[in-house]
Amino acid sequence: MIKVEFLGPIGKENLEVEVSTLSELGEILSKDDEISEWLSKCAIAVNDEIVFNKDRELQSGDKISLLPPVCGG
Amino acid sequence: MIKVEFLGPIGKENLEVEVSTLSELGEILSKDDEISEWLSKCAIAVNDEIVFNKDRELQSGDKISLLPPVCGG
Amino acid sequence: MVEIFEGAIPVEETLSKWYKSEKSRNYGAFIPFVGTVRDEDSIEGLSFDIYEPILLKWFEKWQEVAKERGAFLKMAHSKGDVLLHESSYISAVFSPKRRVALELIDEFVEDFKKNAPIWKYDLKNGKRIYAEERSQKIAGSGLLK
Amino acid sequence: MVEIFEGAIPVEETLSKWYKSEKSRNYGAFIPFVGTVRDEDSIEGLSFDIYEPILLKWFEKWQEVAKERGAFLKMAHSKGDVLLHESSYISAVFSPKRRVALELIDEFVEDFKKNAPIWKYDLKNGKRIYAEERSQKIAGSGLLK
Repeated sequence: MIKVEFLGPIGKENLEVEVSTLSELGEILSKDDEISEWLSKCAIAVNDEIVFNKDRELQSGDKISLLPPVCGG
Repeated sequence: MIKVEFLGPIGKENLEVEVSTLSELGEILSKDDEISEWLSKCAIAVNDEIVFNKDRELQSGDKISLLPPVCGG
Repeated sequence: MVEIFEGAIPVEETLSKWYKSEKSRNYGAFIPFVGTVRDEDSIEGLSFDIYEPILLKWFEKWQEVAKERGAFLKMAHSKGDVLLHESSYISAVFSPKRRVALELIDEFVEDFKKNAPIWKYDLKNGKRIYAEERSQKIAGSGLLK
Repeated sequence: MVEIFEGAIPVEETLSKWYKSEKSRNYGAFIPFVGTVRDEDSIEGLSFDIYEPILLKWFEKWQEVAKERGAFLKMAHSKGDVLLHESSYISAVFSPKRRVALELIDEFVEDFKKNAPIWKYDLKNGKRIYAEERSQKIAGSGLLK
């Protein structure tokens, strides 16, 4: 089971899903109307490390975070 | 009468001289062994404004300052 | 070290504490950057969310960059609401050398704006509105689109 | 405004005073640069001479530059002796905009080092030795050579 969390302004409860790659997760999230619009704007972290490869394999217990556009300061 | 002051590390008492241009002042100061070595390193101010023209005319009461290399901070 | 405050940062105390803590460590230059909430666009203040795990990792990477240059960084940020003319952000560099300090504070603050996982909201008419038009996509955004 | 102190600058009080005085004037960014005497070359401290009339004119020119960019400068410097780990110099920029503040503090501090009429001496074995090898000729030097 993979845990997915939506940070900052996305305002959606955490999900738990069964997927084995980020690509598969992307397919699932793109079908969710609340989330699909955020996908093009969000960076993705796996276990709190931002990742750049969509084919990355996931393991049960991994935590995925969606990080929308930031503005600290 | 022109007043000449030597700032910072030069460590020389003020002078009063009769000159009508900065060039003339330069000739006088270059004959002073204590001062001549400083001339190539010093900027010159007339009445507290740094000047860049050696032919500038001086008027009685003007104050000339010699500013050696600086290091604030 | 990242200090997170609920609400506004106590700026005077924080600057004093940081100055005192590094004063005898032979850094010749100390440059803090203090960010204060401006009265503009009829806002009542700003509000912030922070995702601390990634903020700390981002900060530790910069601390390594600083260390390679002989320098040292500190940072404080608010979460929750910060009202007009209160301060929400301080970062600071300590360095033996002036040039290193001036370059590092610039690079660090600019990368902070681009990549630190902090989200800003305008407080307007009692509502908390995501400041999307002032926000920037983090490097790597759009991976799942 | 240039504040001249006999001996070390009270850094915490000065930063607090400056922050408080500008806090409600809607500057979003405040960047002080604090210079502290390093323990190096077996010195006991540094000592400074200042020629105030030209320092004030130099500062006022920079204040005009800052004003054209919507920003504002403050500065404090020591004269006389400043011992190890004490601070002799603070300059600060206040600006509505981050980029203006980061660029201006850099330009201002660099020009300060090149052109502000301040002379530095090492305190060594109780003597005051002109730090000539670290000093820079002011623009226009050599006019009378």
